[in-house]
Amino acid sequence: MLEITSTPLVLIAILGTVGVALPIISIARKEKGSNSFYAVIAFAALIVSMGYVGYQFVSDHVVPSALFSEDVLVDDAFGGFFALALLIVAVFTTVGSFNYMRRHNSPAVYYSLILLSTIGMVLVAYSTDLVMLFVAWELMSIPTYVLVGFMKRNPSSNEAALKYFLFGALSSAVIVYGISLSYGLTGSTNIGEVIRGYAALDPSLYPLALLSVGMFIAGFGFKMGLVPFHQWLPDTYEGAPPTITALLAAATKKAGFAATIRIVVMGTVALNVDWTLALGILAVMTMTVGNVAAIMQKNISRMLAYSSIAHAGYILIGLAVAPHSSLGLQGSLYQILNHAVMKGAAFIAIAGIVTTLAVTHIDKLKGLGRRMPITSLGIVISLFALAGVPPLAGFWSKVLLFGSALDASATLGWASWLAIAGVLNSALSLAYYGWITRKMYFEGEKEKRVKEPKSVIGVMVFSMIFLVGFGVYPEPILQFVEFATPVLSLGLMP
Amino acid sequence: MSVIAPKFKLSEFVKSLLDNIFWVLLLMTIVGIPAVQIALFYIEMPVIHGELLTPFLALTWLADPTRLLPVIHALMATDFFRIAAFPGFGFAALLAAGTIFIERKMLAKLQLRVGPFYCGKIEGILQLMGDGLKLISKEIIIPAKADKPLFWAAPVLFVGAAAAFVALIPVAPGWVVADVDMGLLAVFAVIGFFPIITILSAWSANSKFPFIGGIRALFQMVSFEIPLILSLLGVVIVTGTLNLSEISASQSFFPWIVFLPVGAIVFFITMLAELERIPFDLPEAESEIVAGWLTEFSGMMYGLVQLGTYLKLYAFAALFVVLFLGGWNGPMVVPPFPEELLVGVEMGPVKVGPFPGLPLFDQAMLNGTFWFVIKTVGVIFFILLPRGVFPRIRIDMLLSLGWTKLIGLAFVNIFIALGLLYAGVLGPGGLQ
Amino acid sequence: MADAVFLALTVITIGSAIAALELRSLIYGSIALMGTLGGIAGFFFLLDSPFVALFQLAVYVGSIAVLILFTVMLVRRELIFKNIEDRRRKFAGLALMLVTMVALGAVFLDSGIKTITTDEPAAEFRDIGMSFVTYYWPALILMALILAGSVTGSLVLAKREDVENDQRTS
Amino acid sequence: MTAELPPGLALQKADERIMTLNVGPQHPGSGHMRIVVQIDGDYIVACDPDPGYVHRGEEKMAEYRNYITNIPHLERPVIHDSCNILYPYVLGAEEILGIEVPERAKYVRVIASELNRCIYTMYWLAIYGIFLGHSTMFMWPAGDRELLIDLMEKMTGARVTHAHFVPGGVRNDLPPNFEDTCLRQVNYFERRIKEYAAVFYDNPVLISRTRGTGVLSRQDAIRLGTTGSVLRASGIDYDLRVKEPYDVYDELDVHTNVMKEGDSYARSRVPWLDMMESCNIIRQALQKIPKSGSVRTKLKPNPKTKGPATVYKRVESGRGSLGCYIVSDGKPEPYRVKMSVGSFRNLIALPYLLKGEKLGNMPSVYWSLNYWPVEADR
Amino acid sequence: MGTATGIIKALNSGIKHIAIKRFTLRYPEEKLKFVGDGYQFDPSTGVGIAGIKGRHMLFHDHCTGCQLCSIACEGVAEAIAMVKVPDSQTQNKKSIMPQIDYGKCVFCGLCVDACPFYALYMTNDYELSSFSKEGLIYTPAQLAVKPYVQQDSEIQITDRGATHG
Amino acid sequence: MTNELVDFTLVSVALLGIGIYGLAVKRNFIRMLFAVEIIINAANLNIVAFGRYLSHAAGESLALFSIAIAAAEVGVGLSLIIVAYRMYQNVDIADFRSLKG
Amino acid sequence: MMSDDSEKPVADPKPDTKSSPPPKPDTKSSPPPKPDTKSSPPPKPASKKPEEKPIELPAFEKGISDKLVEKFGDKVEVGFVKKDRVRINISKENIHKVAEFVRDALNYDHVESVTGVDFPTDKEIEVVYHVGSYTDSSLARQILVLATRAPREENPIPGQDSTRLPSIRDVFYSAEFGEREVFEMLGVYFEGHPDNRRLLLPEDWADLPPLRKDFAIKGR
Repeated sequence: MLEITSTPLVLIAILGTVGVALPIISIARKEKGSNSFYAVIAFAALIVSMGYVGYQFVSDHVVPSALFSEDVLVDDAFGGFFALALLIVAVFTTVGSFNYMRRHNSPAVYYSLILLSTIGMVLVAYSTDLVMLFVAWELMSIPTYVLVGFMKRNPSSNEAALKYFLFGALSSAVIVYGISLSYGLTGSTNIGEVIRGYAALDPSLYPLALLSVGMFIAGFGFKMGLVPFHQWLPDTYEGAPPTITALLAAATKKAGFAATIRIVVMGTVALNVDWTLALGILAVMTMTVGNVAAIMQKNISRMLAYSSIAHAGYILIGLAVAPHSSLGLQGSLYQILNHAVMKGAAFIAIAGIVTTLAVTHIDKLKGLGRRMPITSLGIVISLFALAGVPPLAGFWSKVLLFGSALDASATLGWASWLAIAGVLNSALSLAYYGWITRKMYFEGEKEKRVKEPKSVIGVMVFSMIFLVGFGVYPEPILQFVEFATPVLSLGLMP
Repeated sequence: MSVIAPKFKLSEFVKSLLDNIFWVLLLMTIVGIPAVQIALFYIEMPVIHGELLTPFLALTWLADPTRLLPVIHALMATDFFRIAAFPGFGFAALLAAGTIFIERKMLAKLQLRVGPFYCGKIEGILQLMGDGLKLISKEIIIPAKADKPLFWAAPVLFVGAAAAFVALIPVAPGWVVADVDMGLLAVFAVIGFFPIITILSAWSANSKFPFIGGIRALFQMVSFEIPLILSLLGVVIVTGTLNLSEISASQSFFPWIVFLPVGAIVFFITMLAELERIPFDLPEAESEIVAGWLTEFSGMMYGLVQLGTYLKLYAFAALFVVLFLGGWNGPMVVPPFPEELLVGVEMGPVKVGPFPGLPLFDQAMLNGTFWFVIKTVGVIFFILLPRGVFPRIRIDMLLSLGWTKLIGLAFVNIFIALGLLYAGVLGPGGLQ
Repeated sequence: MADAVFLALTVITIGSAIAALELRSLIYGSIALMGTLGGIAGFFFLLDSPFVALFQLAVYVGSIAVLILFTVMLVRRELIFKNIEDRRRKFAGLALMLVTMVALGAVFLDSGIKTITTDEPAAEFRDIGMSFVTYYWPALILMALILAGSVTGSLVLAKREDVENDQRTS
Repeated sequence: MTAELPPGLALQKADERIMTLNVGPQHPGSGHMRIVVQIDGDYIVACDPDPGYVHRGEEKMAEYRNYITNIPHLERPVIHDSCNILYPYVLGAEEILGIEVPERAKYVRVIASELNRCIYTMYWLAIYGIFLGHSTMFMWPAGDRELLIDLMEKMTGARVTHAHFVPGGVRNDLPPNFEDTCLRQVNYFERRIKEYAAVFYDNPVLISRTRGTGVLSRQDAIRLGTTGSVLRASGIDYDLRVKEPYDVYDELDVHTNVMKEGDSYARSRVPWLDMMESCNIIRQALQKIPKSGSVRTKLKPNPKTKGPATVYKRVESGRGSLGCYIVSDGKPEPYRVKMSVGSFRNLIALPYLLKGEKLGNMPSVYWSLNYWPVEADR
Repeated sequence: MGTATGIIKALNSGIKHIAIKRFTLRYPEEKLKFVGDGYQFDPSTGVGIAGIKGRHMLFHDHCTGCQLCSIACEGVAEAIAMVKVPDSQTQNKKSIMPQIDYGKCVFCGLCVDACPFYALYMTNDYELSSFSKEGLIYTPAQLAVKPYVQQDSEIQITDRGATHG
Repeated sequence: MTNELVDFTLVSVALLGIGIYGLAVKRNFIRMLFAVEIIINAANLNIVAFGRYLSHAAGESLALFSIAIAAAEVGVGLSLIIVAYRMYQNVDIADFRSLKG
Repeated sequence: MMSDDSEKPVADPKPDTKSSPPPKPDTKSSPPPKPDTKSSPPPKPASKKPEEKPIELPAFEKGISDKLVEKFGDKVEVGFVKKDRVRINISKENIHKVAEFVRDALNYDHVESVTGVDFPTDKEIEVVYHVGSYTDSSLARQILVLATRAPREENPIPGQDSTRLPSIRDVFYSAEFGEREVFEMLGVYFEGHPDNRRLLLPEDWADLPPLRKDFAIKGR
C-alpha cells in the first residue's frame, strides 16, 4: 500500500499545488510582468521537493530499487535518483528563465507548466503501472508542447512546437497501442504483472509481445531521440526557447530512459529475447549520427541538440549490455545524471547568451571568453565534461559505460566494439567542442565585457562545482548510483 | 359583388371543394388503408375468444367494436407507439405545443397585453396551428453561397438530437422509450451534439451574423456543459445510479431538491443557458446579430428548428423534474378503478360497460403521468418567466458566470452530497 | 444480427477514416472524423461497454470535434487545400500502410489471439469507478493536473497578443 | 486637441481578423440608420454611423411655406415629441412676426410640452428595453404611453401629430374638466413608471450589463458638444428649462437630474428621472395656470413679417437642447430655417463611445444616446 | 446578496403583473370616447374648442367659396380642392366649395383655423377606410353629412390598474 | 458475443494503417492531427476489446484515461495551430520553412 | 482642451470691467435688426425680473462683443447684440483665430449648430456657427453667433471649386458633423476637416447641393 508520505505523492502535492496555484495567483493579482515573483515561488517549490527527496534518502525511507510493486507507484531508490537528477534540471531551467522570461507575457503559466512537466517526468521514473506511466508521460509532454511554442511571436518557436507536438502525439499514440497489446496479452496494467505475464507467456503470443515491446521502444525512442526517430529533435531544440531546450534535452529525455529501463529492459529480460544486439546497433547508430551531424552545424543550439542525440547513444550502451554486466545500468545512470547537469548548464548558458547578445551562430561567438567570462567558462567546462575529458565528472561516467561494455564482452563477444565505437565518438566530439572553445577564447580581439545575468552565473557556478568537484572526487556519486541501480533479476522473482 | 374577390362564383367554389374531397378520399383509400394494414402486421395481435386476431380481421372493428380495444392495447405495447406517441415524440410535441401557447399567453399577461386572442375563438388556442400552417406554406430560401447539404441537414439533425434527448426521459413507471443504464451519461452525450449542429448550420449559411451567432452558441453551450454535468453529479452521488428511471424511483419519499437545492439552482441556470432562453439568448440576440444562427433559415426549416428548440425545452424541464423534483412520484390522485368499470356491470337486463378505454391504462401510469405533467409544466413556467423579467446579458458576463460562479457552486453541491452521504443522512442506513 | 452491425460499423468507421484524410474540404473531413469517432463508439457498444462508448461520444463529439470544427472554421481561408502531396510520397505512404496492415494483420491472425473468447459478462461500470478510487487514484490526480496544464497552456497560446497587451478592465 | 480623428476611429481595412458588419438599415438593432461596425472578435474596432435613410429635406421645404403652414410638417421629424420640436420654431416665429402670447397659453404650452416629453421618453424607453432583450420593458412603456396619448388627444385633438402650437399661443383651449383628468392620469402615470424600477432599473442583470459601458467622461461630453440626457448623465448640470427659461418655466420649480457616471446606465436612467420631474412640472403648472383667459392671439392665415431678421431660439426637448435658427428676409416665407437637433448633436459621440466596446454593448450604448434617427436626418 | 434580492424583486414584480388589470382596447368592438364633437371653432373667443381632429364637416350655408381653406392647405397637404357645386347659396357667388381628399389630408386642422366664416369643422369620425382611392375623396355633399359615431369606452383608473371599461 | 476478439483487433490494425498513411502522406497539420486521432482511437478500440474479452474493468479505465488525455492533447495542438495560422495564414507544414529539417 | 475644472463661480466682474463704448457697427450686414426693439421680447406684465434684465444683460453681452472687438479690431464686425445673443461677422481668413480666441479666452466650449445660408444675390454662402458654453455658468444662456462667408459658384462641384472655408473642427470638435452636413447640403468645402464626406444624402447624389437656392423643389 502506498503511504501518504511516500516521495512521489509528496512531490505531487508540493509541485502540483504550486503549479496549479501560480496561474490562479496571477489572475488574482492582475499585474503583469512580475516574473521574478513567480520564479521565486517555483524555485522554492522545487528546492523543497529536492530537499524532501534527499531527506527520504537520508532517513532511509527509500526501498532499494524495487522496480515492481503492487501499487501504481513505488518509492524506490531508482525513482529517487531520477527525481534528483530531473529536479536539478528543473531548478536550472527555473533559475535560467529568471532572466530569460523577463520580457515575455504570462510568466505564471510558464513556471506553472515547468512545475507540472517536472511532476510528470519524476513520476514516470516512479511509476510501476502502465496507466500511471502513460498518464505521467502525458503530463510530462503536454506542458512541454506549450512551453516550446511559448514565444508566440517567434515563427521558429511555433514551428518547433508543431513538429514536437506531432511527434509527441504520435509517440503517445504508439505507446497506447503498445500498452493495449501488453494489457491484452497479460491481463494487467501493472508492470510487475506484465513482466511476470511475459515470462509465462504462451509461445503463440510471442510475436505480439515483441510487437508491444517494439512499440514501447519506438514510443519512448521518440522522446529519447534515438536515431530512426530523431528527425524532430534538432529543429525543436533550435526553435524552442533555450531554457526549455535545457528542460527537453536534459530532463524529458532522461524520463524516457527511466521508462525504458522500467519496461523495455525488463520486457526483454522477461521475454528471453536477445535484444541487446538491436539496442547495441541502435546505440552505435545514434552516437555516430549525432556526432557526425553535430560537426557540420553552425548553430550552437543545433550542435548541442545533435550532441544530445549522441549522448543518448552512449547511455544506450549501458542499457544494451545491462543483462550481461551489472555495471551497464550503473554507467547509464551515472551518465544520465552527468548529462543532465552538463546539458542543462550548457543550454542555460546559451539562454544567457541569447538574452544578452541575441546570437546563436557559432561564428558570432568570437571572443565570448572576454565578453562573458563566467558563462563561457561554464560552457567550456560543460563541453569538456560532455566530451569526457579526465578531471571532469563526465569522464567517470564514460569510463563506467565503456568499462561495462568491456565487462560484458566476456559473455557478449561484440560488446567490446561498443566501447571502441564510444571512444572513437568521444574523440570525434572533442573536435567540435574544441572548435567552439577556440572560437570563444582564441578568436576576436576587441570585445568588451558585458553584464552577465546573475541567474545564469549561479547555474554556471553550480555546474562547475558539480562537474569539477565530482570529477575530482567521484566516490559519493558512484555509491549513490550503485544504490539506485536496479538488479535485474530482482523483478522476476519477487 | 365583392370588392375583394371580384370574380367569385359559388358554383366554381363548390366544384373545387368537391374536387378536393375526391382527391383526399382517393389518396386515403390508396395509401392510407394499406399503410394501416402494414402497420397492423407489425403489431403482435391479441387473442380474442381463443382465436388469434389477424390484421384483416382487425380491420373489421367497425363490425365488431370489441376487437378494437385489444388491438389498441397491442399497439400500445409496441416500440413504435412508444417512440412515436406516448412517452416519445408525440407526447413531447404536444407538451411543446402547450409550452408555446403558455409562453405566449403568460408573457402577454405579464406584459399587460392580451396575447393570441382571435384565432380559435377561445383565447387564441389555434394560433399555433395557424403559425405552423403559415411556416409550412412559406418558401424555403437557401442563400446562394450556402453549403447546401449541411444547411439542409442542420434543422433535421437538430430535431433528431432533441428527439433523442426526449427518448431518454422516463414519464411514468416503465414508460420510457430508451431505458439506458447510463441514462445520465447518454444525456450528456446527446447534449454534446447540439453545439456541433449549431456551428455547422451557422457555418454552412455562409453569412456573417449566423457565424457570429454560431460562435456565441458554441461558447455558451460548451462552457455551460461543464457546470451542467457537475451540478448533476450530486444526484448521482446520493443515488448511486445513472439510470434515470432509478433516479426517479428513488425519490418516492422526498425529492432531491430538498437536500440539493444548490445543485438544482445551478442546473436550472445552466439549463436556461443551454436552451438559449432569455436572459441567455445571446446566440439569437436580435438587436446585435439579427437572429444569430437562425438568421438565414426560412419557412419550415425555421419551423423545424423551433420544434427542436421546444422539444429540447420540454426535455430539459423533464430532466429537472426527474432529477430534482421526484419525477412521476406524487400522491395518488387517480382513484383505483372500480371493478365494474373494467369488466362491466349487469343491472337487470341491461349490461353497462365495460367502460371502453379504461383497460388501456393502469392507475400507476395515469397517476405518474399526471404528476409528471404537472411538475413539468411548473418547471416550464419558471423557465419562461425570466423572459419577461430580465434583459439579455452579455457574452463575457455569461462566460464568467459559467466558469467562475456556477462551477464553484456545483462543487459546493457535490460536497453537500458527499457530506450527506458520509453523515449517513442519505444512502444505505439513512433516510433511504 | 450483431455481425451485420459489426460489418456496418466497420464500413462506417474505416470509410469515414479514409474520408477524413482524403476529402478536400476540411469541414467535411472533420465531419468524417466525427463519423470515425462515432463508429468507434459503436464498437464500444458492441463490446458491452456503454460507459466508455458514451464517454467517447461525450468527449470526442462534445468537445474534440467542436474544437476541431472551430479551428477549421477559424482557419477559413484555406478551406480547400491545394493537393500538394506528390505522387511518390503518396505511393510510398500507401505502401507503408499496406505493409503495416498486412504485417500486423498477419501477426494478429497468426498469433494465439484467435483462441481468446469469452462468455463472461462484461465488467460493470461500478467496477471502473471502484478501480479508479482504489488503484488508479494517483493517476486520477495526475489526470487533473494534465487537464489544468493543458487548459492554461492552450489559453495562453490561443490568447491574442494585442488583447493581452491592452487588457480591459471589464 | 488634434485635428486628426482620434486614433483608430476611422474605419480600417477589413481582413481576416476584422469583420465589417452592416448594422442596419434593415437590422433589428439599428433604427432607421446604418452603423458600419468593424469587429475584431467580440470587440468593436471602428464604427461609422451613416444616417440619412429618412432624410426628407424639412429645412428646404420650410423655405417654401409661410410661417403657419410650416407647422404641420416641421413637427414630422419627431412625431412623438411634436410639441417640443415645434416649440423653438414657434418662439422664433413669434419674435419675427412680433406677436405676444397670452399667459394661459404659455401654461398650456408647458403642460403639452411636458406631456409630450413623457410620451417621447416612454417610446424611447420601450425601444431601449427591446434593444436590451427585455421585451416587458418594450410592452409596459408602450402601453402606459397610451395614457398620455389619450390625454394629449383630449387636449389637442390628435394622438401624435398635434400641430398644436402656433405663433401667438395654442390652437385650442383646454377641454372642460381637463385639470382633474390630467392630474389623475399623471399621478397614475407616475405610479406606473415607479414600478419600472424593480423590473428594469434596479434589475441586477441590467445594472451589471450597462454599468461601466460606453463611459463618456465630463470633458468629452463637453468637447463633443453633447446635449440633453447624455450631457446630464456625464455630470453637467445643464438644462435649458433652468438655464434659459422660456415661456413660464422661470415661474415653475424645475429640478435638473444629474448623474455623475456617464455610462449607459446613467444615460438611460436620467430620462426616467426626467419623466418624474415632468410629472412634477405638470402638477405645478396645473396649479398655477390662470383659470380663464385667451389662449391665442389671432393671426391671419398668411401673416406678414416685420422685416428682415435672424432669430435663434432654444428649448429643452426630450433629446436635449433643440435650437431653431430662422433667417427672415421680410417675405411671408422664412428665408432659411435650421433645426439644430439633439439627436444630431449626440450622434457625434457614437463612434467615440463604441470604439473598443464589445459587440454586445452596441445596442445599449447606441440607444442610450437618446438618439432618434428621423430627427437627426430631418 | 444585493443581486439575489434584486432578482427576486424583479421576479416578484413580473409575477404580480400577471394578475393586474390590462387596458387593451379591443378596437372594433369597443371604441374610445372622445371629448366633444370634434375640433371646432368658437366664434365668440376666436379660439378652437378641443376635440378630436377627425373628418371634416362642411356647413353649406356658411361657406362663401373664399378658398382660404384651400390656400391654408396648400402648404401642408394640398388635400383641399375647390369644386363647383350645383346649387348656389346666396353668399357663395362662385358656387365653389371645398372637396377634401382624405388620402392626402393630415388632419392638422389649419383649414378650420383659416375659415373666417366658421363653415368648416372637424368631427370625431375617423374610420374613413375605403377600397379605392376615389372613395377617399369627399365631395361637399358628403362633407355636409354629420357622421354617426358610437364611441363609449373610457379609461378608468383604479388601484389595480388602468382599464378601458 | 458473436464477434471474435480478432475481428476487433483487425479493425484496429486497419485504422492504425490508415493513420500511418495519413501521417506519412499528408502535409496539412490538421490532417496529421486527424491521423494521430485515428491511431489513438485504434488503440482504444484494442484496449476495450481486450478488456471485454478478459472481463476486466482495467481495460475500460485505461480507455477512459486515454480518451481524456487525447482531448487535452488535441486542445493544445489546436491552439498551436491557431498560433501558427495567425503567423503564416496557413497550416501546411510543408510551408513552414524557418527551420531546416 | 477646455478648462477641466468644474463650473467656476462666476464671471460677475466681466461686464463691470468692460465699459468702453463699442463701435457697434450694425450698418450693412444683411439681417440688421434693431437691438433696442428686439432686446425686450418678454413684455410680461407685473413681473419683477424683466425690468432688471434688459438693463443688466445687454451690458454683459456687450462686454463679450467688446472683448472680441478689442482683440481683433477691424477684422471682426459685430452683427448685433441682443439679449443672450451676440453676432459677430468675420471674414473667412480670421474665423479660425477668432474661434480659438472664443474658446480660450471667452470660455465658450461647444458649437451647437452649424448653419449654411445661401445668398445668391451676394454670390456668397454664409456659414453660421452658434457657439455655447457648458463650463461657464454665466454663459449658460449665451449664444455667440460667428458668421462667415464664402464665395459661391453658379455651377458648383463640391470640393473642387472655390467655395471653401477653413474648418474650425480642430478648435471645436463638436462642429464635425455640422460641417459635414453643410458640406453636403451647400457644397462648402471645409479645409482642414478630416472627414469631408457625404452624411445624409444618398450615396449616388449627383445633383446640386440641395439647400442652395437654385435647387428647386419639383412643382414649386
